[in-house]
Amino acid sequence: MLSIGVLRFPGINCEEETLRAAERVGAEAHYVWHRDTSLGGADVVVIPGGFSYGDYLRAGAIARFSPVMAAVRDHAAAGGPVLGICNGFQILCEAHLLPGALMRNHRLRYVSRPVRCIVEQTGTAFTSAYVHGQAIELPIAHGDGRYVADTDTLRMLEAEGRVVLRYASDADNPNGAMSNIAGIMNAGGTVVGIMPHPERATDPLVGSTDGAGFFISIADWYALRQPVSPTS
Amino acid sequence: MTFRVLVRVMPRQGLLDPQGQAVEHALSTLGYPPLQSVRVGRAIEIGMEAADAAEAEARARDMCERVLANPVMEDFHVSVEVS
Amino acid sequence: MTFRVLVRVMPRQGLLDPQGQAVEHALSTLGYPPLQSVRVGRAIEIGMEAADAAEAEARARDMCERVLANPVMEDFHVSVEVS
Amino acid sequence: MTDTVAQDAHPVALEGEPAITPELVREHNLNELEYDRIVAMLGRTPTFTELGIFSALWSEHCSYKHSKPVLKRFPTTGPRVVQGPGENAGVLRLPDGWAVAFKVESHNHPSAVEPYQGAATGVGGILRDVFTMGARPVALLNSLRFGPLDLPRNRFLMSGVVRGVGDYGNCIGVPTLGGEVGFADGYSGNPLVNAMCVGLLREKDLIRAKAEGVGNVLLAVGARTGRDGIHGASFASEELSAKSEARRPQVQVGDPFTEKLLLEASLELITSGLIVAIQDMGAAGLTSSSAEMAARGGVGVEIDTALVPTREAGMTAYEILLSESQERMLVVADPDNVAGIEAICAKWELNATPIGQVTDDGMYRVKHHGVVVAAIPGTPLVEDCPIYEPEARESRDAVARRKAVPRAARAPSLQDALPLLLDAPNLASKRWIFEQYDTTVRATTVLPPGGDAGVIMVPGASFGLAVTIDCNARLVALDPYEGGKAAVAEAARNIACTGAEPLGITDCLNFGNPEKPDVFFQFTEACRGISDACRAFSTPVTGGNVSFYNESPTGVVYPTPTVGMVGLLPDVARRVPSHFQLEQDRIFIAGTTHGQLGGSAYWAELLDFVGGTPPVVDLEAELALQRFLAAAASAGLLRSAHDCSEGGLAVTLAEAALGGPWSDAGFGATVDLRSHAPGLDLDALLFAEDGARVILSGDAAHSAELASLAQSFGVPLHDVGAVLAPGQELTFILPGQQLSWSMAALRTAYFDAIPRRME
Ligand SMILES: Nc1ncnc2c1ncn2[C@@H]1O[C@H](COP(=O)(O)OP(=O)(O)O)[C@@H](O)[C@H]1O
Ligand SMILES: [Mg+2]
Repeated sequence: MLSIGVLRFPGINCEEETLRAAERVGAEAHYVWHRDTSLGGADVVVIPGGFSYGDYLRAGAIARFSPVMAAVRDHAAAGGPVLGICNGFQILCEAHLLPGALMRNHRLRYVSRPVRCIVEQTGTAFTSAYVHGQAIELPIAHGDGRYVADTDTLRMLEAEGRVVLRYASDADNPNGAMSNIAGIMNAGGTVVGIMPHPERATDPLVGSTDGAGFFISIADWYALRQPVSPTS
Repeated sequence: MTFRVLVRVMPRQGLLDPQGQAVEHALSTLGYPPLQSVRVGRAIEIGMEAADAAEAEARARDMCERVLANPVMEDFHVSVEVS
Repeated sequence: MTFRVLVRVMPRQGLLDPQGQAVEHALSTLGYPPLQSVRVGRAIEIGMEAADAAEAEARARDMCERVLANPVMEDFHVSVEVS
Repeated sequence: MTDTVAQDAHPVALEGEPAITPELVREHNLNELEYDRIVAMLGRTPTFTELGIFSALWSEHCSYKHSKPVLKRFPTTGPRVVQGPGENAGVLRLPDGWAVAFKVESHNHPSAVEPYQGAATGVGGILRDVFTMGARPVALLNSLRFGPLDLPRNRFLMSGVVRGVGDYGNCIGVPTLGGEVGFADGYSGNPLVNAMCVGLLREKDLIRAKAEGVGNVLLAVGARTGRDGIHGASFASEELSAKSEARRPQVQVGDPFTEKLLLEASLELITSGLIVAIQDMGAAGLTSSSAEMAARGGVGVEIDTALVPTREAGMTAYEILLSESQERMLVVADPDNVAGIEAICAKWELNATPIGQVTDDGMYRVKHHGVVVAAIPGTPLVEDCPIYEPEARESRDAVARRKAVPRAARAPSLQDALPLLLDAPNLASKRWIFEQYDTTVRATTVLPPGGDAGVIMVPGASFGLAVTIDCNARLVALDPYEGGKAAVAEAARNIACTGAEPLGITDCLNFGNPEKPDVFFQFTEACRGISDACRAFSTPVTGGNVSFYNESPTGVVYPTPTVGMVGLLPDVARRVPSHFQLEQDRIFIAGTTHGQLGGSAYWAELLDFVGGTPPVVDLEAELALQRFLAAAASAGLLRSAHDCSEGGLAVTLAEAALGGPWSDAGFGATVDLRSHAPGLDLDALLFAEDGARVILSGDAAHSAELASLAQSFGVPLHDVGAVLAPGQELTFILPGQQLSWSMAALRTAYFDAIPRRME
């Protein structure tokens, strides 16, 4: 059965809903404590949002050194899917599992609102359930979401189709991110980081299900990599 | 003349400094020998025209008192370099 | 010996520095003569034991490279005082 | 034995301590009567440490010495009440074994001095009040008041306060579901910052802050103690002045990261069953938490302040007892459980340090390195502070203001009035503010800020929780009794608009100096109004907070008794939003328009006239309306419902059409008011603020059913128009004339009003 590990650092605060969203697609989901050195058999790792270590110094700068991150590195190196949401994205950048960095929003204010995004890369374990170019609306809630990288890195990301999620327009860009980048992936397409919160948009009661695709994709990815067993 | 003014704005002694605490904790877990203290504040670099260093410093101090530092919580330190 | 290490972590030249812009704007609205540039970063004061200033500085640089600064977006500067 | 007795008789005055002089006593905000009572209680002169203890516990903030008799008259009981006033937070029963803990707290004085930290630590304090009951915080609200935004100082205060509220709550991961912001001259120099927290718990997990079990251990959990905010409690109990500026306590700095660890550790400690009681070290820090816990349990405590982990060397017993360092808890537990407690705290990177124990002699005893520095009979210390019920007399001006009438000559045209009102910060969209608060973390937000009440769902349960906080202070200033009723009535309408049933309230009573007869009159009358409304609605008062002395040389605040209310939606899927949803839906006015303009925003904002007689709040009509709305919502007859409050019918209809805070365009609408309230002046018809009214929209196919339902509840229902497509205009058809506005223009006025002034 698909097993999803949700990392828990001190100061993370989106782990409950992330776990719920994972369970909603029929996965076994469990927390992985920051001091653990193993992922508890997780097929997929999700680093949820929040304020690991209070975001002191820089968002994600301290969490990056937690013992569990070694296991995440190995998992990623072995081609295991890793999704970083918001603070998780920041941690992945600080840990150099993704290029670039996330800086203070250009208006210097925390911003919490729904934003329009375009799914530009569906060849990942987290976005296969979307169609290329699909417009979705997801909640954002962050103070440090301005994606920056040097020009070479940006050129490479664009050339290799590694921009997974983009704010639909300059007007929709809530933080001044370069090239309206809302989410990217590593060269192998296994490690993905995004600023918006899909786990907050998986239930019609809370206004939108546009984020459910991220978790459905995980289930699809797992199903495909499993040999179909004769009994089923 | 053009000067490079370096302003350091630090939390008052005695005030809680959560950032400093967190950094100190992080550095110790990274295995650095124990530190006496770590405080985190703001660094501000200002390039300005002034007749001489004294004028540049005086203006910078005035800026600190009016805007750059929060008198209720912060102390500031100003130094001037010719650039 | 005890040293006071002053670390300055500043946003990379060329990168948008909204805080710097905000401060520059605030200062100009207060009627200060126009400034060449204003950049805002982090100031970190570390009190540490070390054999000599060179060791203290070396350790601080190492801290900057590993934790205190993010090379993607920041440059750092270290200076050491005997305290 | 004889030894301790001797020590109890004469705690040691440490050298270096000031002698007890009348000046020193006065500096501790204790009057002669109070000091004499202390000496009588002890049978001797208090030590410096004891004087500090009394100054904290007998401060207005801790002792409620000017408000107790009045608060006693609140209705505090009911079938749902699990915990009424007196604990860290009130608790009401919900379905399926759930309960809701909620409380509001003011942090006005600290925010006036340092808006960011003052507001942030205010949020930190109210979160602790809720999770020390064993509840997980699931919603935050905030009620703010500032002077007019054209003064830079007020803009500075508002941006600092909003950042402070946001950064703290965002970091903990609790969604902000609502609040209110108001602006008036009296708040210049006296901003109000009230923070409310709502938590969920299983009723069986409820824990009370009651020290029990002689021999049990007291532990300090969380942050180290520094010299922060010493005398904060007594500071909050005097007018801001040059003098108080000088005595200003060291600013308390919030550390939301440590608070988050403390939250998780506390809930884990409570469910582990390892602890007897837990209490926040809030105002007056260790002193009040330990003394109040002991008094509740009817036991004594003994603390050695030298054992308390401190941030700075050389802190005295006096400083350690009175420090208001944040993110600290006091825990009582069986000695055998200390190891287990330390383990749970260590998991969350926190320290738990034994600092004393529960004793059988009822004494509040403090040692420093084993030397007794304070020995005070515990219960009298907490309960024997003199209680005052000062003279209450309404001022002549207040009476005159009610009789006054505006000079109508200055009124703008009706055409101009609506956009002008939507552009007034008091009525305009507060999006600039709540966009800085995380409103969707936890993924339970069903109705975010931007409408009436906020609504959250409870994963695994079918019910939902509606929350709001409201007060129209202008009405209270003009008529404290009706204003108090109106605050409860508006909160209840906001709850009812979502389809929920109002359950109970918490209140934050922000007033001036109670020793002034006109202020105390406002206080007693407003409380009487709140009581009568709560009785009528069966919404008991489960707790609250009193903040007096909101005065400064620049003036005094409007009497501002903010009412925080929670409501229950039996089926959260039936929640009703406040904005129009679909074109061609019918638009209804539920309720009666009497045309009373007294105290209206129309007069205040456009004629610069705060006066007249506010509408009388018809509690029967309000209750009927609440019940009708709940029934209509559960029958699925409503597409939207929006409370009619500031700005009257015109502004409320416009708001419903303008669309939610993040919609691209609202809807147009045509509203025919010719037969709604015949004979009224048009400005009264459009802008009067009579209560018991809401704007509804629904499918035309349900109109008949809705009408008969309204009739069965005795609620007048008027079908006044239809929702038009986005891009269409808003049109009012009035006797003798017709007014139209482009929605684009109205949206700009409404949504840009505050950003335009702040940036
Ligand atoms: N300080 C605040 N924090 C969060 N939400 C707020 C704040 N102020 C206003 N709001 C939200 O804006 C909306 C309108 O507020 P308000 O005009 O007070 O509504 P009402 O008059 O119906 O109570 C409500 O949803 C309210 O919760
Ligand atoms: Mg309302």
